Amino acid sequence: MIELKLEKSQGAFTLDVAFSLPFSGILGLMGPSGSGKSTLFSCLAGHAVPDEGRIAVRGTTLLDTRRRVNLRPARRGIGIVFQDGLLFPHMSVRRNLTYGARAGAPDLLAELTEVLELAPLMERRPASLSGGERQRVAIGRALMAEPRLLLLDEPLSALDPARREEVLCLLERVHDRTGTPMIYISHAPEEIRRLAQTVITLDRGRIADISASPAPRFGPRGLQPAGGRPRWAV
Amino acid sequence: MIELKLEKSQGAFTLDVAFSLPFSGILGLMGPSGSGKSTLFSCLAGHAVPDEGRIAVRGTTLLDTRRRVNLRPARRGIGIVFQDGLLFPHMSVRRNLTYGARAGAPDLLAELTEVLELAPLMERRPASLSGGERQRVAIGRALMAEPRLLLLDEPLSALDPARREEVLCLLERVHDRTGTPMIYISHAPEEIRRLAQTVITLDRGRIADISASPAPRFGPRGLQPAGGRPRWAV
Amino acid sequence: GPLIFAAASTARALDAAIAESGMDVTVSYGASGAIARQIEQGAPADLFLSANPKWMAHLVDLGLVAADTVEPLLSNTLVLIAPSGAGALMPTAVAMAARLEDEQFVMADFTTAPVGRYGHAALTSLGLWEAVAPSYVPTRNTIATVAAVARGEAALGLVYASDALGVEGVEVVYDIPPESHPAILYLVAPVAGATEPEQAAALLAFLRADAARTVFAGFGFRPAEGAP
Amino acid sequence: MTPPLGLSVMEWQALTLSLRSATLAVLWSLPLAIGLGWLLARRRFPGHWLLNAVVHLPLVLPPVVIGYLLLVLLGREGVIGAPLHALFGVRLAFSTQAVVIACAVVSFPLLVRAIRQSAESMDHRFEAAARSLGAGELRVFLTVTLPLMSPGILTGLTLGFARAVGEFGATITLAANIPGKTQTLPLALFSVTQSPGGDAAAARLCALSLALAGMALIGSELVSRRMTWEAAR
Amino acid sequence: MTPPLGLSVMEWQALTLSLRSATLAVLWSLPLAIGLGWLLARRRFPGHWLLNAVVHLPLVLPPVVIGYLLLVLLGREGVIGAPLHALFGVRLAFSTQAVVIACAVVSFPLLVRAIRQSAESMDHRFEAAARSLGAGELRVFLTVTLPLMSPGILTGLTLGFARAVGEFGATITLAANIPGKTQTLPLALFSVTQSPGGDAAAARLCALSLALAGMALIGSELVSRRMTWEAAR
Ligand SMILES: Nc1ncnc2c1ncn2[C@@H]1O[C@H](COP(=O)(O)OP(=O)(O)OP(=O)(O)O)[C@@H](O)[C@H]1O
Ligand SMILES: Nc1ncnc2c1ncn2[C@@H]1O[C@H](COP(=O)(O)OP(=O)(O)OP(=O)(O)O)[C@@H](O)[C@H]1O
Ligand code: MOO
Ligand SMILES: [Mg+2]
Ligand SMILES: [Mg+2]
Repeated sequence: MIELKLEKSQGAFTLDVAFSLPFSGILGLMGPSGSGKSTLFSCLAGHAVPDEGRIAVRGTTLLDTRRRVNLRPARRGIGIVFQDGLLFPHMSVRRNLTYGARAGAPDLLAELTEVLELAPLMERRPASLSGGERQRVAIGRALMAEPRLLLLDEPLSALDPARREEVLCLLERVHDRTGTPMIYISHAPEEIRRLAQTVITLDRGRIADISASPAPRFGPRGLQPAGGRPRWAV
Repeated sequence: MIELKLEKSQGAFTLDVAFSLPFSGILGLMGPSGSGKSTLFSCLAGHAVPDEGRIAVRGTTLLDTRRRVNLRPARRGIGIVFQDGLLFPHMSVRRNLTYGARAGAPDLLAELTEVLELAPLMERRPASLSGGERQRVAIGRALMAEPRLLLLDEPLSALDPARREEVLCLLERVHDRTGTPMIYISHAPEEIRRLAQTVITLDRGRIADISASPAPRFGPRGLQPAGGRPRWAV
Repeated sequence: GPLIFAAASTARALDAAIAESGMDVTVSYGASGAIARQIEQGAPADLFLSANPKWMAHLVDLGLVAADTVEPLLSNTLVLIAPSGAGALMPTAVAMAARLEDEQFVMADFTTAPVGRYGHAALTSLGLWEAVAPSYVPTRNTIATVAAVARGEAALGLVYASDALGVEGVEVVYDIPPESHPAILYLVAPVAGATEPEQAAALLAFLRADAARTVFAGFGFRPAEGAP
Repeated sequence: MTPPLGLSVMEWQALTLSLRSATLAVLWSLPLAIGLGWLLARRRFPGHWLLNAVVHLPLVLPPVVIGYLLLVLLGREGVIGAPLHALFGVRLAFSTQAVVIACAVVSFPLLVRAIRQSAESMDHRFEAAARSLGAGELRVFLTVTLPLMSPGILTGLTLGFARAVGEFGATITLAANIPGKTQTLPLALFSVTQSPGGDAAAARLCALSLALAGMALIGSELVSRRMTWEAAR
Repeated sequence: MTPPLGLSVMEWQALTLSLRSATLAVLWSLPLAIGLGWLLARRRFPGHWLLNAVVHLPLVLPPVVIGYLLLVLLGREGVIGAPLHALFGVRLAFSTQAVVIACAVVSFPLLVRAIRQSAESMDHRFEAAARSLGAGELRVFLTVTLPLMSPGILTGLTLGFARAVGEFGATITLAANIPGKTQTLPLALFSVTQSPGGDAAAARLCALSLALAGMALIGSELVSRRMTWEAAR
């Protein structure tokens, strides 16, 4: 189970979401630009503190503003692939990859190196990588830490279609092998459809839809929710 | 006419391209991650200097390493939407937008504000914008400068489908109205197909294909060029 | 060897005298006030040589120096100096004022430095102070005074005779009569709690002796009046 | 007119002179410091190491030595002082301007270093972006480079001001200790400590120095907090 | 044994003492400076402005005053000196350690400021990324925060070292001018300038100071060029 109930205001924007879903599989997260997807990730990972709320994953309470529980990010075991990579600029690609590695996982490094085609980049510094190369390393780095839950913020947007396909396969394989649950932000309905068992659609800080496949393409002004809290709200 | 012949080495990577195409319309630029697309843009915009080469746009020589011509970036009139936005962090969105504006173009600001839905963001600082919001501002900023040639490096990858559609329309409209030639990098063949009249496909620093529509999906190891210089090379 | 804390103005002469003695001695030079305060804070000095009786009295008050061990070692005189080639000076108010027109007179600050106080007293009793006062620039010490004159910043300066001796760029234009100011005495005394009192006493004996006096005289110092 | 705050005339004069000199010192040297900081950070050229060493010179040499060297340079017969005097009748040594010069020279390396550091840590692709929008070099510098360096400039100004307030050795050597004309707070402090028993006056002058620098520090903190874009970046 | 380079014994002793003291001074104060620089940059707490002011204190007060205050603190009857002496028989004032202390205190604000500036300009989302990879606070600090601050640390060390090499007023007050024991290059320089005609010796000592600091400057440039990731970011 992943239970989540959050309220957070940033300027004129307010994120106000609540859901309770099985903790397994891949959860897709969609929504127009600025609808609060990255903010939701920050709260989950512990980089931002909501004004009010509760997050529990598999029975462990990560955050409860009322009971003043707030697990440190390093303790949450939540991996995150950032929208802009955030590779450590002072480390080689190899050291970036192994930074969060658990002891005794050399196979994983070899496998990821191969699938993400990182071999020729291993000793380079992030500054000399192309946009797509950087993003591949960021994905590899997060996977190497074998997180309990992996958050991916548009991880494929800088990749070419061929690599995109490969990384999608890799994510599926990692998921099959380790069972690591993932939450996946993307603007591409076909990616979401391919990966996710459940899809949450956000709109202006609120949940507009939770269903088994992407909501119908949101219009220019975003989705108008159907009014009234849907039954799946916590 | 846009004539270009470049050679540039960065570490193990070498960019070696040459083409000569009509200076009008929208040129698509595709190719796997790390194939040299962004590097080509840097050379065009004058942010990087090739080891050897010549660039001429509409009869004006921007660069000629043999004749030691190297027009300053500010003189080239080449706008660029960067892969990671690069908004000025110390300016409001409004000041970012008007930074490169020509005198007497208030209509353009109004139009761009509307199409890119920037009105609520006008007085905010870039740090508080979401990934997609940032990219919209970056596009607006480049268009406001009414460049002679506009380079776009994956401008839509952080946008949701609805806005992506709108910005595509906007780019088409800007192109129709101003005739501004554009070179457009994207990994999405459907975008390229929609916008571009001509498509260049790069692979490992070389031109693999120039044609009227995207090259067949490049495989995991990239395209293998057919051997021998194609006839369109300069 | 013993450690002496000595007024900086004696450095050149004292170093030469010690070399003459052949003894193993370390000297720490500083402004009299600065080294007195250091002794007050427990600096491991064996001897204190002060250019300023006030600071010696301060240490006596604190019990760091026994009053009956203080003795005058050297004395000094005052001179007026000018940039080389400026020519002799008539010691009259008119002549001084004429030379200082649009020019500066440098002397160590008479509110803080002993040499300034002696100089102020002398010029006042000679009836010359009124003539120099409008042009007076107080310097930090005699070193700065000499430098200012040597560099032509000032037309006249007042320093100890020992400061002006053999300095390039300046010449003595007037020897100030010793009667015009209180005697300039360099007092010396052993410091309480000295670590090497015997050697310090031996050095002091040497400094009193003729061999050392000759050396001191060579640097413009005189034996203190009343010294044995 | 008696000075405010129960200060003596001497203390009040020293306070205002210190404030004025330290302010003028950092403001006058700021443009050069910005230029050099930027140059050292962003350009490699043959004399780079030498220029860098020269900039640090006033930090390495004891202030009294700097004061002496300045006297040699700016004095009436100095390389710079002589023509100045011959042409304009200006005499710098022992003047109020000499105080400003002494303060400026000793605080200069601190300004340059702080500015250089910020020029090094800024992402210069922002400048490339500005150029691609058609901005000329001057406009790029004024609207992008300079604002992005401003936290470093502020740090440099603060450090330099504080150092200038504490400056003693170069000032007393170049400008002498003239009450009301060149006697800054540290020089007044020196004067009162030259006789036994000036402790109370010394403590008051210390406190004044600290108050002056403290106000500058707090001011700079307030300004830097308004540069929110930096922290939020 | 005659000293190398044709130096006199006094000059050689002063040179080695200066090198040793300046090095020890910056290295000893480095951990505290890193801690304070980071704290001042990244945390807001009630006594922030006061801590900031205290850190800048040695910059604002004339070195002689700092030396005097240290003497009062560390002297035989001082608040810290008295118990030290009573318990361990240690006497700090007028010792070689006193030189290190004086150098450390005067260069401390420069270290802290440079480090603070780099802590302020770094993007702290890198630390968030490290945490999300499971790194504990200590590991984040050592492997991410510290390396990303290293250009600032290097600048701080360089500035601090240069300042320590030039330190005069606090040293002569706290440690006195004892040849072979506390006489650093600036103090030796002072001694030779105290008598007329010491110009050649003074020039040589100046040159030694500059050479010492110059080597540190060039060394730090070389190290900083190897931090290529910073420029290329
Ligand atoms: N300083 C450098 N040292 C070595 N290789 C470099 C350096 N800078 C860039 N490269 C390499 O140059 C190649 C081209 O990079 P470029 O950014 O142009 O790729 P791209 O086509 O834009 O890729 P993407 O779609 O991933 O953004 C990459 O393989 C990159 O690793
Ligand atoms: N400091 C702030 N002040 C005001 N508004 C803010 C601040 N930080 C974020 N916001 C707003 O919060 C909203 C949610 O941002 P978030 O980054 O979560 O969006 P997103 O769903 O990830 O969008 P995208 O797909 O464009 O990345 C945006 O509208 C953004 O403008
Ligand atoms: O020797 Mo003194 O105390 O500097 O006049
Ligand atoms: Mg986002
Ligand atoms: Mg790219």
